Amino acid sequence: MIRLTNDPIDTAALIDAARHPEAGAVVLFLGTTRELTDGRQTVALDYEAYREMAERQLADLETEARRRWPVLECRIVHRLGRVAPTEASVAIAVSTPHRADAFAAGQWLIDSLKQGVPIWKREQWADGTTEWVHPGMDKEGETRRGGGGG
Amino acid sequence: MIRLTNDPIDTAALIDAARHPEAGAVVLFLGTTRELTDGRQTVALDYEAYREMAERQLADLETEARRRWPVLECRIVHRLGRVAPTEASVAIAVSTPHRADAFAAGQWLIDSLKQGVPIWKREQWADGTTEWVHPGMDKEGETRRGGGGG
Amino acid sequence: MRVRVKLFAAAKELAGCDELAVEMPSGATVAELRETVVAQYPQLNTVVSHALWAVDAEYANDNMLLNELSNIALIPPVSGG
Amino acid sequence: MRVRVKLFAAAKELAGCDELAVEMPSGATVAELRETVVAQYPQLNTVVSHALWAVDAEYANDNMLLNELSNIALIPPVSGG
Repeated sequence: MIRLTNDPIDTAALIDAARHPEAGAVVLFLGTTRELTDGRQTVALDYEAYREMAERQLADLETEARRRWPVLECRIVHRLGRVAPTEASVAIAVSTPHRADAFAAGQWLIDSLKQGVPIWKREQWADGTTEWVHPGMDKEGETRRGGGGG
Repeated sequence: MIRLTNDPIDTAALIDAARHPEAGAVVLFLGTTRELTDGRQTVALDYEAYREMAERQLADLETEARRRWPVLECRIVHRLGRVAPTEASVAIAVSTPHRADAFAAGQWLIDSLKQGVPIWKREQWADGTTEWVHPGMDKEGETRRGGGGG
Repeated sequence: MRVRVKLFAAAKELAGCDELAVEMPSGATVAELRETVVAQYPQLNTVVSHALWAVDAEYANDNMLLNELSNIALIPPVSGG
Repeated sequence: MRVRVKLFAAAKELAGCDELAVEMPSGATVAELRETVVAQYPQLNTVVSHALWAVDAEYANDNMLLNELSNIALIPPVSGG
């Protein structure tokens, strides 16, 4: 089951949903907002998605994970809108009969999500600047709020 | 931080304890009691530990994980006594700046725990028999409760 | 024909709107649309050169044919997670 | 000297107690203790042959020397997790 949401992710509910009588392992991955990255301070991250396509791609990832590993339960939830430091922007919960598969499926899901699902984050730095994060691209997307154009 | 406990594991509290301002990733692993293994039904697992040694070994594993990976927070909790199906017998929560390290540290911790920490489980099968689990050993440890000695 | 292109993230910010309307010869491809967009919106040059295209909510390759009903989106490098 | 050996899991069940008291010559090793235990408690033969030993809460090798204060445990194959 996949979901995009503007609300904080209820990790306890996700874990409960991943429990299964045939499961020997549950792996939960949380991507959490770093407050400090290389000494620079983040106030929050803002997430935006191409919603229709992101939902389709996430569902495809779940299908592919179930094809590759004996997945019993699978939950993928991604936050949209503003996410504060230490809060989870993404949560993936997977249960399998044995643990190696749960780790492999969980890691593959988050790696694949970060590679191809049309979701973007914007850094809100403590110095008042904001910056869309586009890996591999120059920082033309950066705009300065406080101290004048740059 | 490591802990042996007779109480159900509070996974939400573990996740909260693993959050950290510099963490970009939290990985939580739960080992859950399988109700069905190859079609055989488990009523519960009973866990026993050589407590003094198990605590020392778990603390050593945490130290070693922190040496190998940039671990920000680490929690290892193992249940003792009776654990019902779908409940967690062990929980490991690890946070790191980047996700690959959280997966690697979490997987190494549970693999190492299962290899060397002096904790044992006894299967309570639905047919009334019980069986200490000692990987690689013949089943001399098995005792039959219902239908007379075996 | 007139096609619409959804914009996101830095592309939306640089264009100042969340959708472009672009006139194209009918039967144009994704590659031709890209050239037209860059010519008409030079401020999108860098982001377009790093972006992928989606048609009807799937990634599309350069020679996919477009029509007026195509649901087109410019997908800058993603950063979810 | 008299040493005490903690038992767990199947070993405890097979012996019917959670600790053995074994008379050994002083300065005996882990290997010598193992032989004595198997001779005196034949029902522990299989589990001892698969088990490790711990002295003072650390895994011990065969030629570790024991004394009366040694905190000894028989560690059958573990199955935590």
